[in-house]
Amino acid sequence: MARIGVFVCHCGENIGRTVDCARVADALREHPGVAHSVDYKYMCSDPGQALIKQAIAEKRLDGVVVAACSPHMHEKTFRRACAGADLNPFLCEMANVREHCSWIHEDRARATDKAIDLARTIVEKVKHNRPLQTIRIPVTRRALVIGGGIAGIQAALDIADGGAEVVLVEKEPSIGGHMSQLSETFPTLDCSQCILTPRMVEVYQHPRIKLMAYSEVDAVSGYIGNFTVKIRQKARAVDASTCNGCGACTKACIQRKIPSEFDERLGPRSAIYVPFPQAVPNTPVIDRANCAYFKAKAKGATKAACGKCAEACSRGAIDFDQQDSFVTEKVGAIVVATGFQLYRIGADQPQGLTGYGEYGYGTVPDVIDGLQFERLASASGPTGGKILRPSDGREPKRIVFLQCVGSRDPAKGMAYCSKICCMYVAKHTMLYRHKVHDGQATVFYMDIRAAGKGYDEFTRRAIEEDGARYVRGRVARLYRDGDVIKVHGFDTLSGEPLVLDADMVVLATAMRPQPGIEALAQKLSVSYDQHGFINEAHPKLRPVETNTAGVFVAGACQAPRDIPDSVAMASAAASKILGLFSQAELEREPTVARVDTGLCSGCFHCERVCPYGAVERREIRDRKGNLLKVVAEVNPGVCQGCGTCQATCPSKSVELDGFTDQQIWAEINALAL
Amino acid sequence: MSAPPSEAGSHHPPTLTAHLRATTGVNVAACYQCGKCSAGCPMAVETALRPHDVMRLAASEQRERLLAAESLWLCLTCEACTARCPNGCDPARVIDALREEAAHQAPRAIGAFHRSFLDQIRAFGRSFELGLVMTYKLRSGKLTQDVTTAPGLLGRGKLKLVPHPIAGVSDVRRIFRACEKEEA
Amino acid sequence: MATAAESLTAFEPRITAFVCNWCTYTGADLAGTSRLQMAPNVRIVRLPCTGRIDPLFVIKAFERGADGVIVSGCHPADCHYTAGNYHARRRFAVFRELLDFMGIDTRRVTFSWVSASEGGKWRDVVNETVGRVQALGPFEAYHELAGRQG
Amino acid sequence: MRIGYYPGCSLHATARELDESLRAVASALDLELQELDDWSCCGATSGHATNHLLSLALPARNLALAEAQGHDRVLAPCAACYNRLATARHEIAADAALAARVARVLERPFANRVTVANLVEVLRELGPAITARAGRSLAGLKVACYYGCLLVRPAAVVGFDDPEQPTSMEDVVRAAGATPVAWQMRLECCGGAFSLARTASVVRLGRAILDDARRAGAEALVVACPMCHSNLDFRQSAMLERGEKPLPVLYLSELVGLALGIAPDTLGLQRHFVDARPLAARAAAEVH
Ligand SMILES: Cc1cc2nc3c(=O)[nH]c(=O)nc-3n(C[C@H](O)[C@H](O)[C@H](O)COP(=O)(O)OP(=O)(O)OC[C@H]3O[C@@H](n4cnc5c(N)ncnc54)[C@H](O)[C@@H]3O)c2cc1C
Ligand SMILES: Cc1cc2nc3c(=O)[nH]c(=O)nc-3n(C[C@H](O)[C@H](O)[C@H](O)COP(=O)(O)OP(=O)(O)OC[C@H]3O[C@@H](n4cnc5c(N)ncnc54)[C@H](O)[C@@H]3O)c2cc1C
Ligand code: SF4
Ligand code: SF4
Ligand code: SF4
Ligand code: SF4
Ligand code: SF4
Ligand code: SF4
Ligand code: SF4
Ligand code: SF4
Repeated sequence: MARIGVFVCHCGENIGRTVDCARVADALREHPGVAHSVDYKYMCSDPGQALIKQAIAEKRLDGVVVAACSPHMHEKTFRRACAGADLNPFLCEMANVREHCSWIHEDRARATDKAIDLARTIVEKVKHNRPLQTIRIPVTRRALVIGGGIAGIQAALDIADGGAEVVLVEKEPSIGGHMSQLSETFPTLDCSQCILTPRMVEVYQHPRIKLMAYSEVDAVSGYIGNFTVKIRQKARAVDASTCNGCGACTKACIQRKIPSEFDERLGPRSAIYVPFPQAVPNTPVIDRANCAYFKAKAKGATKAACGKCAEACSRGAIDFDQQDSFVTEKVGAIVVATGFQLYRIGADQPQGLTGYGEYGYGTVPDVIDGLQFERLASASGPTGGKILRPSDGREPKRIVFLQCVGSRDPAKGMAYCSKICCMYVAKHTMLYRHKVHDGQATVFYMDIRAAGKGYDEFTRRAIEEDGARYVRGRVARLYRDGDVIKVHGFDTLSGEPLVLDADMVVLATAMRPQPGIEALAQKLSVSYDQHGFINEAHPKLRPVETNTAGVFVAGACQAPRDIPDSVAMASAAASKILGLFSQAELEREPTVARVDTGLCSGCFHCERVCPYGAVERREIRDRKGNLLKVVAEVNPGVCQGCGTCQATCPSKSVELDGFTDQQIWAEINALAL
Repeated sequence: MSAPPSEAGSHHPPTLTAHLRATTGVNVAACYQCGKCSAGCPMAVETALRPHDVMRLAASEQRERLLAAESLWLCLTCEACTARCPNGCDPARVIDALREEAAHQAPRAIGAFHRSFLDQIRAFGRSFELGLVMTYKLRSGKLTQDVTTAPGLLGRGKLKLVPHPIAGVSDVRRIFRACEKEEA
Repeated sequence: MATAAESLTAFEPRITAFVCNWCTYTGADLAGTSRLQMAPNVRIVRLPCTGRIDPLFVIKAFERGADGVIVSGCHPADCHYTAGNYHARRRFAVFRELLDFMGIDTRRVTFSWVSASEGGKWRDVVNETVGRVQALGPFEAYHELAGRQG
Repeated sequence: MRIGYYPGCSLHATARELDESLRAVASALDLELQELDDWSCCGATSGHATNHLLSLALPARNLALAEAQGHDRVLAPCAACYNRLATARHEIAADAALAARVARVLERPFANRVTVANLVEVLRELGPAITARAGRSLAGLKVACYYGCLLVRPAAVVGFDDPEQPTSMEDVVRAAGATPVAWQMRLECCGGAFSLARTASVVRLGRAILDDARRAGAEALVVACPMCHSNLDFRQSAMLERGEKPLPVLYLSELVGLALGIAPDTLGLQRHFVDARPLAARAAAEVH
């Protein structure tokens, strides 16, 4: 027979006014299995808690029910009190007779009846409670940062400066991300490279950061505090440890006209290249698709072709036979900072979209996108910072900017606002005016979204001081007409159709997540929205956490973001991680699922429904090593205790501690007493 | 206690917005007045109300003003507007629907043309161009213009002088009556 | 046995509510903190998530004499466990048909989404359910249900 | 290959040469055109502009006839008819309630099974056959392909080519051995619907089209729509107020016919207002 103690609280007048607490205590005293039942004015007060501890000791209680306020209020308090009296805290539960009873009813008799029902129900539940142990998980005090844009760089530096080790994985040959391509940055117009390069070098030199450029995450397993990550280091065909970055190879390369990705295809690079002069690491990489040696080899040539770079290298660093290699790292936390890509019309349109033939991108050479404009305006760009049109190298005197191309366009593009383009278009008009004094910038816009400190002032400056002409309306189509581009727009404020002649057109195309982000998100079991942006755990209160404990998100891979936002997120993620690392072990509620491997039939319905990927597969073998069956196993480090597996399991082989079937049946049965 | 708005609303005739949504599937409230439709409309230089104006007035329930507008009848149904609307708004379809509404109160040249044309089909099952030119001229009152070109057409074997009703003309007439009854 | 007329006037239905810990339970707490008065007929069974709710719980509640059942959790996009209530929704879509098949009037079961901030909505769900089940009268068929269950 | 043939009213009158040239080309390329028995007018823009149900029921009557006469595909060479038939097919397929209303007024069995093809689509499919049989007679002939609006819009209904940067007519022109020019007014409406009602608008729109084609170096305009043709050919004299050289306007089928060596009179070239015969003569001269 159980020996349960029931403690009915008056909460001063809060409960006592409507519920006859003495009658509740009396009724419960008669209930089978109840060894002790009392009422008291303030159960959570020190004397109240002492009453419970004393009763546990004196009456040898094996379960405690406190009929008082909501468990959200004081469950921790009373469980601690029980632990203080050497009763396993998970044998203590609360019946909510305040929020769910005394405060919402006036009829004293009926409220008292209900309070008795509620207390009995919980008594029945507690009869089936088992002692549970708080789960402790050791923490590996190392972090993995995926993506070396400004967000990844900031997160890596903050974590490393906080004393923990960091592995930074970047898929391109250099870190820096999009910020390294920008000319000057809003809202202050400071030079992007000038503020970014020192941070990149800091990453490179930091004793606690292991930089793995030209690498990708191959597989992830484990859980918060204990992830194991397999990283693929792609073969550069250059041995990074011998190369000293002299650049002789790139000068010697015979393939010199490959469109440079860094310069957004506006300038050339060689087949062996560093993306840009300030690249970190400054080790070249051979682009195999365009290298004469590798092309000949792929065609099956027996004699080695070219090899000019290897001849030029005095250190013998070129290694044509280098293969991809794999590294395994153990980390306790992960930051996803994979950033964005620009929506390239025609090139990577999402399925089923018919695109923007009307804007001539890809067919009219002087129609470019925002990043291409950045390269033109950048002092390190293909034109040395002169704004020149790609078609004939002439200085454009009239530039038309189109905002919201592919954004805010549910019919053909993305429904969302890309958030940064209003600002960078204003920036572009200013840079243009500063470089081409007699040039006229015209902007077609629908709304100017410049919410940020100094942001609206910035766009106003473009209009008021730098002469940008803002036309409210969208453009229907544009086309090349001899030397000029005809832009057919509409000024909705004056109500007139407008046909402008432009020398160049810049499209502010939508910001989209990186390609392949879905595959990475699946490896990490974090969720993403229909566009591929990583979902935060809560849009307001947990903006840098994901739904998977220990995985964080920063920068433009979560939503369109500018640099200040990306950096703020990165620092927030870093401080969350440092907080996590400040504990030697993580404590977790033991409300986790357990599989009875004897019963489990291996159908894996549970695996399918688990939102956290906590269900793993385990092989059961006989002593000879023959496979008997494969069963489910719940990883307690990952399980968050939702119980979906249990409700789904056809053979009732998985149980959620704290909410077992037995416990809940007992509650339901008690309601009918 | 006041009644919920949906109940109060149901006693009034449907709004123009609701009517358009029901008949065309277009939610005029989705139009954010970007003007992309009007920017590409070939008639925008001639019309007082451009497609985005039509959407705006519809969204603000200006039924009378819209139905009286000559601009409705100047739309070529070229669908350039619809093809490019970022919100899938289909102004061409909305204009069509408004024309249908306004049809009975539109004794204008273009309304006259459409009616002449349909009269031909009703009579013969197919259109018959000389008859079309004649009835249209009579209706619109423009008698001189174009009649001179008829000999040119005739000379090239392009105008038929005698109409030939198709065998199934009574079937076609029945369809006309049925549609008029259904839409009334 | 009470006559039908008597039981209609005196009838106080017994309602069992299965609610998730994070949204509806907390919403019901808020109703309490806001002192929103409501019918005293509902007894809450707290679960971590609607994903934990086995349809058999509902059958069991009826078998044990409940006249009505409420199932309530987080709004579809707000699940504390990100997807648990998505599974609950799918499960309960099938479950409705099962109830029909078993001869349980589906009007006796309320499915709703009540978030932690919707104290008022919780009161409405409670009052509406109690009113509806009151009108339906006591759930006599449960004896049969209990019999069938053995 | 066999296909149902819906000529539409214009092909029996103002667009006789489209009918004539298409029949000639079809027989040269072994395409059997089976004219629908008892077809009626599709209602054109007028049905569309005034009674929505009628604008679907009139085309649906013809689709139902095609079904009854055992076709699974119907060629509507007139772009306007094509657009009406394709739209009706699309709308009825998408909306069961509408389908029921249409069935009610039709009073005949109708399963909406027949697909609708246009002139360009069918000629593009025949492209390899055209190239195989075409001589070099059109080599060097520069033409501007004019799509107008009905062939490409609405994209969801017609959808056989890109709605903003189509290429199908150019493909046919190349298959026939002529050279398409790059120009900008390919998709601008010519105002066909107002040919009688609002001549001034038509002249304004047509002039812009002709000017652009001429600037791009075109010697002729190629069209696939009787309305475009009658507008740009019949009304062209009014569009040439500044003494520009007139531009012949050829149906795509006429151009293909010339490439296949079919006699100009068989193709109906004598019916044009802007004389196209000198072009034909040039082509003939090239052959010899
Ligand atoms: C035209 C233009 C102008 C702009 N101007 C300004 C401005 O003036 N001021 C301003 O504040 N903001 C500006 N921005 C916005 C700014 O570029 C972004 O806010 C910033 O780059 C976001 O940084 P990030 O690190 O999140 O992403 P990114 O810069 O995109 O960096 C992501 C990095 O992750 C890497 N990566 C991606 N996937 C993987 C993977 N699977 N594994 C490993 N690595 C991966 C990428 O290679 C990249 O290096 C502009 C943007 C554009 C398009
Ligand atoms: C009408 C309105 C509606 C809004 N709706 C939304 C919404 O729907 N969603 C949303 O995300 N945001 C919304 N917001 C914005 C939201 O309120 C703010 O973002 C948020 O409150 C900012 O939090 P805070 O802690 O920075 O500042 P506050 O909420 O202002 O808190 C600052 C605290 O500091 C205290 N304090 C001030 N000075 C001192 C001092 N010298 N010493 C000690 N204490 C001090 C104040 O008393 C106060 O308690 C809304 C704002 C408004 C005005
Ligand atoms: S335990 Fe809860 S109900 Fe009791 S006095 Fe404390 S707050 Fe009030
Ligand atoms: S030449 Fe050799 S050392 Fe110099 S950058 Fe190239 S690989 Fe490195
Ligand atoms: S092998 Fe030749 S082509 Fe290839 S990277 Fe070296 S120099 Fe360039
Ligand atoms: S930020 Fe401005 S330009 Fe960019 S999508 Fe939003 S409103 Fe359009
Ligand atoms: S659902 Fe149940 S039986 Fe199936 S694998 Fe999971 S625990 Fe085993
Ligand atoms: S309780 Fe929830 S989180 Fe834990 S294993 Fe089951 S389904 Fe996964
Ligand atoms: S294009 Fe569409 S959204 Fe823009 S004004 Fe026209 S109808 Fe409205
Ligand atoms: S359909 Fe009418 S409103 Fe739309 S673009 Fe054409 S003429 Fe203008």
